[in-house]
Amino acid sequence: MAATSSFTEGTSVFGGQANLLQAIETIFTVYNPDVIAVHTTCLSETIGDDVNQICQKARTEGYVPEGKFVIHCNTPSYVGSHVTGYANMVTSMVKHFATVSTTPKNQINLVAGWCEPSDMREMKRISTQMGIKTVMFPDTSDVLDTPLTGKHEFYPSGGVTIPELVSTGDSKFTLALGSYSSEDAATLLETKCKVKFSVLDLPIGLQATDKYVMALSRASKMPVPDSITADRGRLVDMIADMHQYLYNKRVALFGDPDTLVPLTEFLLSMDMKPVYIVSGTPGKKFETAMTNLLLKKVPEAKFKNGQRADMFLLHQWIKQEPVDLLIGNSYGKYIARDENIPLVRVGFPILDRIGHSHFPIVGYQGGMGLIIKILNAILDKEDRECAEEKVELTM
Amino acid sequence: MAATSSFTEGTSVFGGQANLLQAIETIFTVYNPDVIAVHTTCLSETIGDDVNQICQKARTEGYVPEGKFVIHCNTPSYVGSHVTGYANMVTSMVKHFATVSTTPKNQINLVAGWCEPSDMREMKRISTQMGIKTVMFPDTSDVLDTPLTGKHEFYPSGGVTIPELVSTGDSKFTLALGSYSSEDAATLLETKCKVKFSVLDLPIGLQATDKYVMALSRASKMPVPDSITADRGRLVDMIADMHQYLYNKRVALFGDPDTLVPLTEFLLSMDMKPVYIVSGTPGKKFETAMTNLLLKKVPEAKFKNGQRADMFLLHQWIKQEPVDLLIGNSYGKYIARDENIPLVRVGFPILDRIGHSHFPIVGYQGGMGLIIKILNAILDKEDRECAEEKVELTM
Amino acid sequence: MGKIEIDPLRWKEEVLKKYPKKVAKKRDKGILVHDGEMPKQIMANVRSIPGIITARGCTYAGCKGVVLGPTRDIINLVHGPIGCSFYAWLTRRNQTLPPTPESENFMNYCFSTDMQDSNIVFGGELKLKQAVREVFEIFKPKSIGIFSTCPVGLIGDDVHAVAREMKEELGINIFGFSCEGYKGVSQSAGHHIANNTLMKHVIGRNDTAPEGKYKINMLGEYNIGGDAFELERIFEKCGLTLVSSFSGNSTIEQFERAHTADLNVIMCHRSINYVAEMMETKFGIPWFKVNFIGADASAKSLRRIAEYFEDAELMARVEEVIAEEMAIVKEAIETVYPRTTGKVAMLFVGGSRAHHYQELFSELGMSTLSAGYEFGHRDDYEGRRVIPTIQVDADSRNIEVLTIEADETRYRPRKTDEEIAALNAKGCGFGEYDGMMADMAKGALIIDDISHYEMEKLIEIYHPDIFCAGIKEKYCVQKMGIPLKQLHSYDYGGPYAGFEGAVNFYNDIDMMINTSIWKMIKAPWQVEPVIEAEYGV
Amino acid sequence: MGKIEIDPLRWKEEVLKKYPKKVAKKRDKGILVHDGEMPKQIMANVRSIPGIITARGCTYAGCKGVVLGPTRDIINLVHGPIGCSFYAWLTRRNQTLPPTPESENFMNYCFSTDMQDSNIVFGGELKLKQAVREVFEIFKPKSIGIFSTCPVGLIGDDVHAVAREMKEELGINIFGFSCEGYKGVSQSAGHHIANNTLMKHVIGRNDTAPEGKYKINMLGEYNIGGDAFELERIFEKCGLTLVSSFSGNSTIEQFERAHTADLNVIMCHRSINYVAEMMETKFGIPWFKVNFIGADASAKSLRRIAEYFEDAELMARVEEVIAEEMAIVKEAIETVYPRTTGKVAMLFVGGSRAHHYQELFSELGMSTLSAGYEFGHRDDYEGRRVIPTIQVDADSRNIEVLTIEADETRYRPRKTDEEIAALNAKGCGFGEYDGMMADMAKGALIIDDISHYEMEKLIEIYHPDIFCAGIKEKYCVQKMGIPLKQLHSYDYGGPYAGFEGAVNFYNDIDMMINTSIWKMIKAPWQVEPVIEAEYGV
Repeated sequence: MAATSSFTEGTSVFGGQANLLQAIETIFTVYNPDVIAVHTTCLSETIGDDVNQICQKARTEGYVPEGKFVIHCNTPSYVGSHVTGYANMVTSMVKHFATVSTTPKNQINLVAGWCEPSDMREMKRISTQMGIKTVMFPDTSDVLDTPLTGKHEFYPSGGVTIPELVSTGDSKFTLALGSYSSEDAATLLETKCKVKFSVLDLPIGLQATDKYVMALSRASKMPVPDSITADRGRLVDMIADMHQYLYNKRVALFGDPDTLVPLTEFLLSMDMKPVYIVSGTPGKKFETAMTNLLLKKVPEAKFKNGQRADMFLLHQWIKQEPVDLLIGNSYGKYIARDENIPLVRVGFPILDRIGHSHFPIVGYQGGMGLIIKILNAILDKEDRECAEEKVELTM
Repeated sequence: MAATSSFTEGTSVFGGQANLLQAIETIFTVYNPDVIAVHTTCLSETIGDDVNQICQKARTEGYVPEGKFVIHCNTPSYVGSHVTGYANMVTSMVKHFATVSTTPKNQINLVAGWCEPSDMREMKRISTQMGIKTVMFPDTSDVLDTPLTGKHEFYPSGGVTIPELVSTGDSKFTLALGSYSSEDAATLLETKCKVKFSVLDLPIGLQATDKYVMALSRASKMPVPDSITADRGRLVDMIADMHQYLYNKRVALFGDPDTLVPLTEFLLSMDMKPVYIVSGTPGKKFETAMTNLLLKKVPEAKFKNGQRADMFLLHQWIKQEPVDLLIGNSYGKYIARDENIPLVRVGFPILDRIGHSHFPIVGYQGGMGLIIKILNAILDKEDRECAEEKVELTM
Repeated sequence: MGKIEIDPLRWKEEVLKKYPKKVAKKRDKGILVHDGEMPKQIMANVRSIPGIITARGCTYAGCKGVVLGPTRDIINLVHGPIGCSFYAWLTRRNQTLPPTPESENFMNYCFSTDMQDSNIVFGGELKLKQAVREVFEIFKPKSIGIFSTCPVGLIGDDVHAVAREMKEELGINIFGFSCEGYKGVSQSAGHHIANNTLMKHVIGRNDTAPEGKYKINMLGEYNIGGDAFELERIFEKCGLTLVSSFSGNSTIEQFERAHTADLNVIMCHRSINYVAEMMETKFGIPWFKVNFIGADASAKSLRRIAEYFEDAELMARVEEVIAEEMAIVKEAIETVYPRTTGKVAMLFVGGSRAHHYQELFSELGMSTLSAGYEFGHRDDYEGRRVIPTIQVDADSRNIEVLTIEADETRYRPRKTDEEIAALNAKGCGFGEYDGMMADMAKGALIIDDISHYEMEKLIEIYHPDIFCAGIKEKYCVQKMGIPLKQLHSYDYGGPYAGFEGAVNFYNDIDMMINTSIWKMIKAPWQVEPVIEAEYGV
Repeated sequence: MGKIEIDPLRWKEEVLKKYPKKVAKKRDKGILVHDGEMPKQIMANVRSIPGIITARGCTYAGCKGVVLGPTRDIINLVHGPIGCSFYAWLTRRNQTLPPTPESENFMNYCFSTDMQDSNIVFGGELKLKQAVREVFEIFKPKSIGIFSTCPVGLIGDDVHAVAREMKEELGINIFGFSCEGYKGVSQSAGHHIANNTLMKHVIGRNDTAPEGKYKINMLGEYNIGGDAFELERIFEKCGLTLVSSFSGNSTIEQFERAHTADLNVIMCHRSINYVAEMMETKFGIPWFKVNFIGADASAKSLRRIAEYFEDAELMARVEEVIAEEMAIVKEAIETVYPRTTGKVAMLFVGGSRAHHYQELFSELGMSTLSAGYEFGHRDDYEGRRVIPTIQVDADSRNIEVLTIEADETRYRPRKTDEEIAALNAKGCGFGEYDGMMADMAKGALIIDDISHYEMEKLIEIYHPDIFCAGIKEKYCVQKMGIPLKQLHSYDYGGPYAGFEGAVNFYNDIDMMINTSIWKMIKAPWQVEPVIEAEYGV
């Protein structure tokens, strides 16, 4: 739930302190949360409000009830992208809560990265399957995918708790999933609490999931159970079965770097050709990762991120030489329709289909779900458009 | 794996005993199974081979090694349908193995009904979630959905075992899922071992899954855990979200009765209109079930089963008044293409898409998976074909 | 209103108790129980209380999103960081139908200057100019509108100066909007700013009048779900010529010629009455409020338009059309009515919809137990007669009020004062709007800028059969088992305006209220405690 | 053959040990190690051993599925219980291209008498007649074929009598096939039955010869994956006229006119050589074996056809076509060759494909370590010269052998004996087929009717880079990490015949052999024992 401090023109002249303090008071009184997370806007940032100081003041002046918290971070739209804001608030969770106690905990921190509740649920399922206790943050499972019960739960049962966040400082190790989303938080956790960390890709696809499982195994010293090996083998089996339909298919992708990097790797593992890739999120890491993945396998690939790496550019590239598949968020549907390309919806936001919050794309099972969508998109088009004499019952 | 007794014209004159005995010998020697299941053919049935007697002879003449089994049933193509054959072999499993011992077992028998390995896996997952020990038979999970490992497992790790089959006679209760597939087996088990039973629909959809969960709860005296209630609530939530796109949509269905009955109920619970339904499998139960479901809610619905209730008839009905959606096996693709109707593949056989053996349609989660497919089929068509000014980003 | 068991005054009292004192004092004035007499004074169009959880949008949203957004051939260039552009990209559901596939349509694109940190520090005007040139280079539009987001005003970028300079350089119409998000108290401020700019830079620039005997403009209709298409259909059938629509399915050329119409009819009073007022002063075009939400309301509105033109042929044609359309409407309502009558609705949305849609519910036999606007002013609740008494507070004072005079060459009064008076006597109601409350039943709860907390309490206590609001409320409310009809996006249904729209609405409400799934929310083990009963566990 | 580390003789010895004695004795004769000299005698076309797990199909499958299935305008009505119809419905991948959308095409339908218990008891002839009338009523086909399934012969239904009666009643060509599944030892018997019926009831019924200087029939090409389309393209390009194709992309009219061609060329010797033989006797049309699987083989086959017509223009045109096509083929092979050369294939499929496809592998630089047919006869392995010595056993004896004589009016020898001899001297090879073994390398393992067990052992020991078989073998083999190319369905790729087909095959084999996924079968924790190494757990 999102409240606002309700700035007006006057606030922009006199500063937002009074508004924010009142907002904090109102929220705690009316909605009684454990934590208020303050996100700044272009407005408060441009006028130079010191949110940290205001939050301090809220506490000293008694607006924050005993045992409750106000955390904050800087999220002006003119710095980085939406991913930057995400990473900043995740880092803020570490800053405000992670603490070293005298008792180390036999648990692994999972900094989840920007993904769906279904993905977070699946990453936890895998670690549970390995017998590993984890603390995942943020965790939108059982928060953004709650049942219809006849009651609206303002604070649903899922998500990370404050004691769990505090305990992250005592954990054995941190896995940060997605360098753009999660590396800063993991770095701060090491600086603050000496918890060592690895930065991994989000476990999208065979190889990224392999790395996730291996990292979990290394960090926890727990062996990989046969049930996970079997899940892996099922994904391998499915890729082998689908291979002839996917081989050499040209794919255009757009979205966030932490999704695009493992997704590109996944497509390559199936011998598909990710030929055009754009991300609006700036930063050198994207280019480095893509170069490493593509230079040898798809030397003709074009990729670009940051300012001007937009869907207009992607559309121009596609018009120059078409692709067989488009992967990205709902905005892709306009290009898909114009150019008659099947679209597989992955990323944020998906505004026109249901299911992404319930069925993961991470892990081996999520990988199966994803490539089923990819194959269906390609074969449905084939079934629809092929010449009459080429319609196949069996495929 | 399927072997043959290799009849020729000579055999049809002299009878198949010699061939079957040789086959049994060869199979045990070369492939060393625990059980050989003998299915008859039109040929052996028409010439009147007494398979029971031949199997007895195989044992008495030493072709069946100690601790090994040959079971059999009658499966001529001219009696009933493929479902009849399935039901007969399931019944044969009871006949040959189920035994009452002195120690009753705190377990429930699940006679699985004709469905995918993914469905069987999901039905077991639900019972496990409720803390109930079950014996499921037949059970194709981990048999027909095995991983690619570099080794071909002639006898994969999954499926029901002989001791488990034997123990079904000591179980507390039997749930027979699908009256066509499973009722005979459950009836025999009661006759033979006094295990009481209920016949339920395959748990496809909200209401059928409700009945499955309730029946499990009643039979085991175990309460329904909150995690199942939450899964249910998520399906309810999804149906509520999809409702406006599915409401009043006309659907044509074809397939096996045990699938079609709960599927029709599921569509009705979403306020869709199953208007045409055909099944090649004969039997009054289908008509009774469909009449009960449809008479009030969709009085215009046409349905038919048995001889002449084929896809040609279905196609004629569709040509008379079109539908918005077709649900059935891969053969539906020809009607779908001719009439430009989206096809959702459900049933047997699915020969042109991958995934059905890995992702269930039963249970609450399976229900979500199924209606996502239905919604996507409808919306993908809408996105493709609607007028330019009606293209929607958000849906 | 059979369901009201708890006195609404008691409800209000309980709800206010929850708030901090200062908050309660303010909310007290925004919540009224209608006593069925002359509407009482409500506090509206004031700043939302910090922390309260409001459904409101910002000024930029009202200006760019609502008013200018639906015009297909103006390039709407957002000057600011990317967020404001991205989240407003195609998320308002205006439809548009270019006459040919080759006709200009920029609505699917998202134009932004994508301001960065350095632009905040060193200023963004250069980048803005570069963006204007680039967009011109690629798309060659007739016109470009520049929209200011929060930082623009704060760092002192002068979008108007840039617009002037670029207009000169490129030779097309370019204009800026100072619609920074923090202006005013809600999107309503943005509407006003948009209206002002249209008057200053667009309306009246092209004197070529379209053919037609009965020329009107439709103001405040944004073609959500194709509403404008349905109204265009009806107008054409009646023989009316639509000169310009503000702004559903519109083009800039329509705006430029709007002053050639002979009547302005207003749908959404809140968002566009400024334009009607200013056009009357400047060009002599009278206006009145219409309502095409509801079949009866549509018929009534058509009759008033025909009345205005004082032409027997038109009147006859309108009656024919009404008779034809109402036959279909009647058939539809007869099917649905038995399933909807007696049900209870609540509406919290917009600046006119919460009023208009009560008509449709009333046609369905449904009562409106509670309603309120998101960004309405007092006149939208109490009627325009209170306008002179409305106090403009500090938050709204900064919105420019244009001083308009009669256009030297283009002013032409369409009717004499006597004619106006005569038509008024027949019920044309020039320049009038009685507001929502006049149409509501005694005991109804009127709540301005409802908070999330108040909404939850309304539902908890009164269990309406349907709740109308927007996407922010949708899923909370439905989790409570109450269907929520979005009246911004129509839940991707529609059109709901006019006659066919009414039929669509009847069917959609029937669909929602009688959905099977709402009856299956409880699991069987939650309603029949089978285990305990049967086994005593 | 670098990979052979275990002597194939030793392999055979080990494998046979596993079998019961009688079985081993029989299998011993079906497994040969080729010594590179004159092919040794193999036991083929004998009953599969009960319980062995064979890949073979039944007689009905060979008759209806293989030979008649690809003809689009004959209604193939299966007399029998539904299973035989349903499981054969569209599961063989013949493609067909009617000249216009209105042209008849019944291939997508499934026609069956759907016999029930009562029909088994009381006989099914009445039901069959009813079905014939119904199918005629609805579809008005030119022709109907009636196919017998197992019970038909056993219960004494006379499909031929019914066919005659219905033919008279309906006035169209109707004929029956006694192709009960239990006849013969494999689908091969079905081919023979189909061939006989075509000769008796169809071929020679229409004397209207198509235009064209060089008229040929293509026998034993079933248009899997569009092979026939590619051959039609090549023939047309060369100026050859294809009178009839048996039976890929065919019509009954083509069959009826087949005797107007001047040459029969045979692709699949096993399934159709009977027709060629009989047509030579009856109509005087010579035949020779061709092979269009492989680019070089295709070129060679074309040259032989041109040679046959002894026409310089045709020969020149054929050389032009070959030059043009081979340029493209060469480019393709050059890209792929470095990635495929040295790899090892195994082929167990069909009655000619296991031979023909060795050509294509050889063009890819790949060797065939082991091969065998599913339903071949000794002549398919050892060459036609052994035909006189083949003993017909009890299982095959019941397949009718037609006695054919020269047609009184239609017999017309195309070449004199001298011409034939001269052409033979140039390599035309009339009536010859040397069989698979002649083309295989020393040490190759030849296995007829391979059993599942033998297949697993082959792979375990020799680890081929690719294994070619059918759908029954596909997933077992791939579970072992070895890509399996289906040579019945082409894995839904193709065409593979002719020049473009060769290019497709090169690319597909490259795709399969160099698939990334085969290198990822082992999980990292299975190859690097990380836990132990790093933590000593």
